[in-house]
Amino acid sequence: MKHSVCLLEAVNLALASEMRRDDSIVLLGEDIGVNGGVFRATASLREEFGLKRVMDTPLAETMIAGLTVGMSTQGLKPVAEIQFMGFIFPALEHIICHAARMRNRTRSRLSCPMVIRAPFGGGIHAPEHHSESTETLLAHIPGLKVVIPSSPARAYGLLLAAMRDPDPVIFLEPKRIYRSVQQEIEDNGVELPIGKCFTLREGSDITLLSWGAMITETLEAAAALKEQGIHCEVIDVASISPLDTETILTSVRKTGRLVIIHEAPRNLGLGAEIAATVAEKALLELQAPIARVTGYDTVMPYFRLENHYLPNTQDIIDAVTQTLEFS
Amino acid sequence: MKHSVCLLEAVNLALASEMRRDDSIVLLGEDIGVNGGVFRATASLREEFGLKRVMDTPLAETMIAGLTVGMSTQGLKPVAEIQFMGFIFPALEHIICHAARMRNRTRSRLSCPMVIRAPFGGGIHAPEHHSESTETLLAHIPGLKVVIPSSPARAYGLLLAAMRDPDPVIFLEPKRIYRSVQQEIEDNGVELPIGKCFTLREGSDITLLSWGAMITETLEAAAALKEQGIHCEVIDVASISPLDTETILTSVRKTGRLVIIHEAPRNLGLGAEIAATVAEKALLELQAPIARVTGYDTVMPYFRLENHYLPNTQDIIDAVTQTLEFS
Amino acid sequence: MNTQNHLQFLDCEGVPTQALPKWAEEPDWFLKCYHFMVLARQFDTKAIALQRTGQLGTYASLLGSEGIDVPVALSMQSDDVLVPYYRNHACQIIRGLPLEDAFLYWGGDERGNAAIEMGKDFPNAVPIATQSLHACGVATAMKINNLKQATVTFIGDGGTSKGDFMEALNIAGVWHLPVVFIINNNQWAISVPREIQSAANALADKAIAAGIPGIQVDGNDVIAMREATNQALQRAYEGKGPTLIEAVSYRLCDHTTADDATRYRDNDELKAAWHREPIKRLRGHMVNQGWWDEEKEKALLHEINKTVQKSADNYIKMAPQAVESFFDHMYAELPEHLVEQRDWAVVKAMPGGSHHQEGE
Amino acid sequence: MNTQNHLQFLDCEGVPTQALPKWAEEPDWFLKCYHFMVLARQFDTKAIALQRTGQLGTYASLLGSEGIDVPVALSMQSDDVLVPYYRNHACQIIRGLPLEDAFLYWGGDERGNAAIEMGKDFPNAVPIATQSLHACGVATAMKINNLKQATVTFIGDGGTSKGDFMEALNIAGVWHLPVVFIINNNQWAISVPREIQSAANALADKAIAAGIPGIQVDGNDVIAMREATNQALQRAYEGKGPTLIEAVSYRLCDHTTADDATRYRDNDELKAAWHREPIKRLRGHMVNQGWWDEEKEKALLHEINKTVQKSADNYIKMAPQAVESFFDHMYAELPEHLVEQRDWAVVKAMPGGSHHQEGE
Ligand SMILES: Cc1ncc(C[n+]2csc(CCOP(=O)(O)OP(=O)(O)O)c2C)c(N)n1
Ligand SMILES: Cc1ncc(C[n+]2csc(CCOP(=O)(O)OP(=O)(O)O)c2C)c(N)n1
Ligand SMILES: [Mg+2]
Ligand SMILES: [Mg+2]
Repeated sequence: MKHSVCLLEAVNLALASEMRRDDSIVLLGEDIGVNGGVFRATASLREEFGLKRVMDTPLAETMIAGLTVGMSTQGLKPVAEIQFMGFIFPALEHIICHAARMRNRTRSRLSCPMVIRAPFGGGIHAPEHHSESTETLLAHIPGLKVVIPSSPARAYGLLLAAMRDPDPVIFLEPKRIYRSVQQEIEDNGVELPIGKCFTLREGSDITLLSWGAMITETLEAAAALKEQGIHCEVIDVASISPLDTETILTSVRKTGRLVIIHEAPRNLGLGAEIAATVAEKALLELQAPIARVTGYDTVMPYFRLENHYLPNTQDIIDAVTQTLEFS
Repeated sequence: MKHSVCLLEAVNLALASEMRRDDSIVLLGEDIGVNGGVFRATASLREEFGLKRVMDTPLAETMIAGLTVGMSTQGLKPVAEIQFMGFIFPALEHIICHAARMRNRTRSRLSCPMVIRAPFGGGIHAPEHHSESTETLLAHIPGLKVVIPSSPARAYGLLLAAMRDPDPVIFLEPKRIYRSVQQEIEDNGVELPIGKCFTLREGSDITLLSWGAMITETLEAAAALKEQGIHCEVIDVASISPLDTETILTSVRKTGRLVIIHEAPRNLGLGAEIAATVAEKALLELQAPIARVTGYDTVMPYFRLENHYLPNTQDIIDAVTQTLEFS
Repeated sequence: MNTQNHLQFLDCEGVPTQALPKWAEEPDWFLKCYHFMVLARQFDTKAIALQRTGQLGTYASLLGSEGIDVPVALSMQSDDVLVPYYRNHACQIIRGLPLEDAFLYWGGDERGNAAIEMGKDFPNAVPIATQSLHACGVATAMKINNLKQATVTFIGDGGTSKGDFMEALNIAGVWHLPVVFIINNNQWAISVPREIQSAANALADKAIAAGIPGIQVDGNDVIAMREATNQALQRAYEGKGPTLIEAVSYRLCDHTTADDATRYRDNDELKAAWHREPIKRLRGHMVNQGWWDEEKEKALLHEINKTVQKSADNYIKMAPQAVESFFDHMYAELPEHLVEQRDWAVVKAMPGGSHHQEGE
Repeated sequence: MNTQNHLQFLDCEGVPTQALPKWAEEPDWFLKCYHFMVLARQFDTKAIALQRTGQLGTYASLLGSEGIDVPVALSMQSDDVLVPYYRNHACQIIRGLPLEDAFLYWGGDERGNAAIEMGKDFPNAVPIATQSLHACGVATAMKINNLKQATVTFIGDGGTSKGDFMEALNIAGVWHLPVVFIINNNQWAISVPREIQSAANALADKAIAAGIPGIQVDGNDVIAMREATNQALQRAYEGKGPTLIEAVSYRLCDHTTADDATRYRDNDELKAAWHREPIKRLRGHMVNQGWWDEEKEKALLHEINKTVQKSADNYIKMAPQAVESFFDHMYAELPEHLVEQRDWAVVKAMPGGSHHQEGE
């Protein structure tokens, strides 16, 4: 059966679909039950799967993460929601010291198959701490996988894969595009691969790399540049850890030019690792410096100014133009 | 008066010196009082400054960070110790959401002049979680300064600067070299600048960038390479945030080659940002790809294998040789 | 220790349920209290209206907390320090926060936390429960500096489940800090009811874990709130340490303007709660005492309406912050790379400007 | 609720202070208990000796906790799950951890956490108090799966100050989890004494904050520990929810081999504590009952000595892990970049090999 869904609904669809298939999946988080989540990602799941599989927790992120670790070692597959990524910090000790380490620590005697979902990113006029993009803090940690969908179909397929992964997956949902696009998807239980980029548009002049909500502006820029006869290859990184270096390198070797676009602060944003890796492995193939179009190294401003913080389509176009003009 | 001190004693000297000068400085942490800290960094300070200025806390890092934020807004300058960097995660919410943001959030009405000290890094045969180098998690956060000394003199001068800084400073102490070198330093209250690199050795063939304990192996490699007629410029980054890009670029423009050495995992280690920045701003001056000699993207192994994880002098020599051979 | 002693002086109609304290003989405090409660509620109504018309961001209504915030604010000394959560606008306004600035904050503008009138008070804490520890830090500073001051901090019932709160009670007990913790137990944390937060008989029982006094108070009863707060503050001033007050109230509103409580909350429960609400109760008492009548009510509403309207107008007229403002307060002194980025942002904000820096 | 009911059956000499439970009439359990307590202590002595001679890393001695760990381990069913902190070697060994593997762990080798005999038990938790929440997660799984099992978790007195512990008690209360929390209150957290951790009258009082039963028990009295643990386990098996047991003991050792307690601790206090220690006390009782004598003691010591020595020898003979072992368990399937890094590490470990990868 086909469903016309937005990214948020695709998340819901994937959760429901996999919960039907796999009894060991349980959800936990703040307000995910009767309320169906503050964004409604878990809407109606409580009704279908009951109290034991859709658990409203007390207000404590450390606890959510700690419970999740505990459950995951005992044959359950917990999928926890952190209400906003800005509230994930209390969960980090359990994610970093335990989820990411349990398999290695016990030489695979125990492991933590678990998913932590969190909406992230700016642009929805939310209060302070509701607009962060701190994916670096997670992508830097060995032992985790970090996945970011940028379309309903990829949300569906990647979330299925996350729930089936034998290791902990952080699943970050770009809330700015939660409802911006509808897509026909079939609820067929087919997953998409974690650890692979998705090439959204082929092109020979320059490679544009991005993920999450910024994919929207990146595609817009590519379309506008096409009008000027510039052919951009657009790649959705999607799995920011582990990184699909091969696809990225292949593209850059073809185009010779690279622009990386992300919302997170520039300093030590994932763009840094990608740029460093490309410069290391394909220095001689680069025809221009790698450009990074990013958020600033400031606190995300309160929402009146947030649009000044976020990169926009014109920024990307300008960066492409400059990169192409370089010689 | 001159003191012959190791790095650890230099920390103690700086704390004592500044506490005498500035009544608003108070210390807090686990076991820092009678015990003088598990490494003895605060030895004898309780005796000299009393219970009110050297406070043993209950065992709770979230609490330590939260108290520190609160105190710092009210005219005190708290210097908190996190016993090992591996235990800093529960403190991150307060560091990231409050310490780093208070000035901006209140348009400078309140601010958080505070220092958080933590020993970090491997190589002392310690139990699990006692050997981390997760400086990326802090360096990525706008609003913080992150400083790492690599000699007794720089520990003394930079810690003084940290205590005098109007903004929050994370002061990471490379415990592997806590006691490895003695240096004559004068307790004259003269600080060293935060936000500047230190060029430890001039050279024209290649630039070696490092910080913390790895400076030891970096200098050793430079000395060994000198024997082969290779002149390395060795720079101690020291302030990993904000980064002294200018000094780094000037050196790389001179030498045309760069090797970055750090203990932290490679993926999104600070080497990534430095490499990306250099490749961006000095692409045409680079005569070879930037090499990164780093820890692996694994959990730091238990101590029997930790030496296999840590980069060593030979690794640096090999990276330099390869970088010089590139053409 | 019996923390479940539910302190109450007035019933839902404002009729005393026990002998009133001595100070309650005089009308002045009640008139002031009533004034601010009405002001708070009108501010609230205006804020919601502004939000509905796109002139304010997501807003957390204070409806139902007037009976807690107002007596607490009136009990505090100006050099005490308030460490609020995000629902203490009433308390903040009484302590000096201009109404304009309160609107500004909820309008997505950092200047709303900058008012000099806020002194050393903390801005709103969005990350739940973190403020409890900040309050302990502030109280530690007071203690170290031998000041006869107290720190007052609020938290919701949901917030009491987070480690920060419990660590804060604990350190306050060990260090004997001059801090007053007030739980606004409004029964709901967004959609999660009180009984899912804790199996404790009363949230005030959490004090026992920390070895400090705890008391449960009717949060719709301003006399009870004043009594409890005053005693707690006195203890703090006298070096007798911390107190936990659980103020039992009800969230008469949605969680925020982004929430729809009908999805998870029974309407009957809400109706019943309106019967207990604090303003009607105080007015009942004042009318019974002969301190208040229709005419005074009308005059007050009119006056406050004007004040609130004027502040809202001022807020709307206020020029936006310059783009560079989000750089300028990152550090006391702007580092090199931020100077550069600030320039990009300024250029980008110009017509036709771009975010992307010039290559070298 | 009176949590300060300090449960005790035997005084320091092993003389009953009240009528003993029925099960205490039979010697078998006591003999087994004594056996493991002596084994634990000999393991401990050996581990310290190995550390002093550079054959083990920093080691956390169990000295003084035998009276807690052993009766708890003996009370548990094999399909219960243990979520230990880092000082529960005695408990772990009884539950099946081979002595060799215990040495391995403290010798800096991950294989020490891998023994199949550990089943679903957790490995040691180094980050303080995190285990309390894992235990709740494990208990949640038991509850969801309708298993008649319980989770048992330990923590130190210092650990009770960390939010994780208090959040764990809280959720255990709300969700009515089959979990038993045992505080080893050995009076010290490295150099920080119990009274600096909390102003609570008893650490068991922390249960009140979570609305769960709490009890303080003499942790040097194995009868009291068995009684309390059994009751708690029964409650768990019967779906009656969690229990908090504060076992009062004393850290008879330095915090770890890296610590020197004489820097901060009074020698007289230590001496007094030795008077209360659990092995002597149990032996006293057994001798009084006519279950034990010099000869049996000698035979037991000899036997255990041999066992421990053999395990230590096996440990020392064990071949080190291959270098690549620290890659191989990072993920179920090794990602590309780790395959590459693993190759560098293997090459580097060869004579003359280097860490730095080949350029392209
Ligand atoms: C650490 C953290 N987690 C989650 C949130 C999202 N959130 C905002 S308010 C709220 C409920 C708070 O309820 P309560 O503490 O009872 O206060 P109330 O809003 O009812 O006054 C939640 C979950 C947050 N702000 N901070
Ligand atoms: C989160 C965290 N902070 C700090 C430490 C360092 N540390 C290890 S043991 C210890 C004291 C623990 O004392 P207690 O909980 O009483 O247990 P005990 O060692 O006395 O059995 C400290 C501070 C740690 N391991 N984890
Ligand atoms: Mg509430
Ligand atoms: Mg202890």
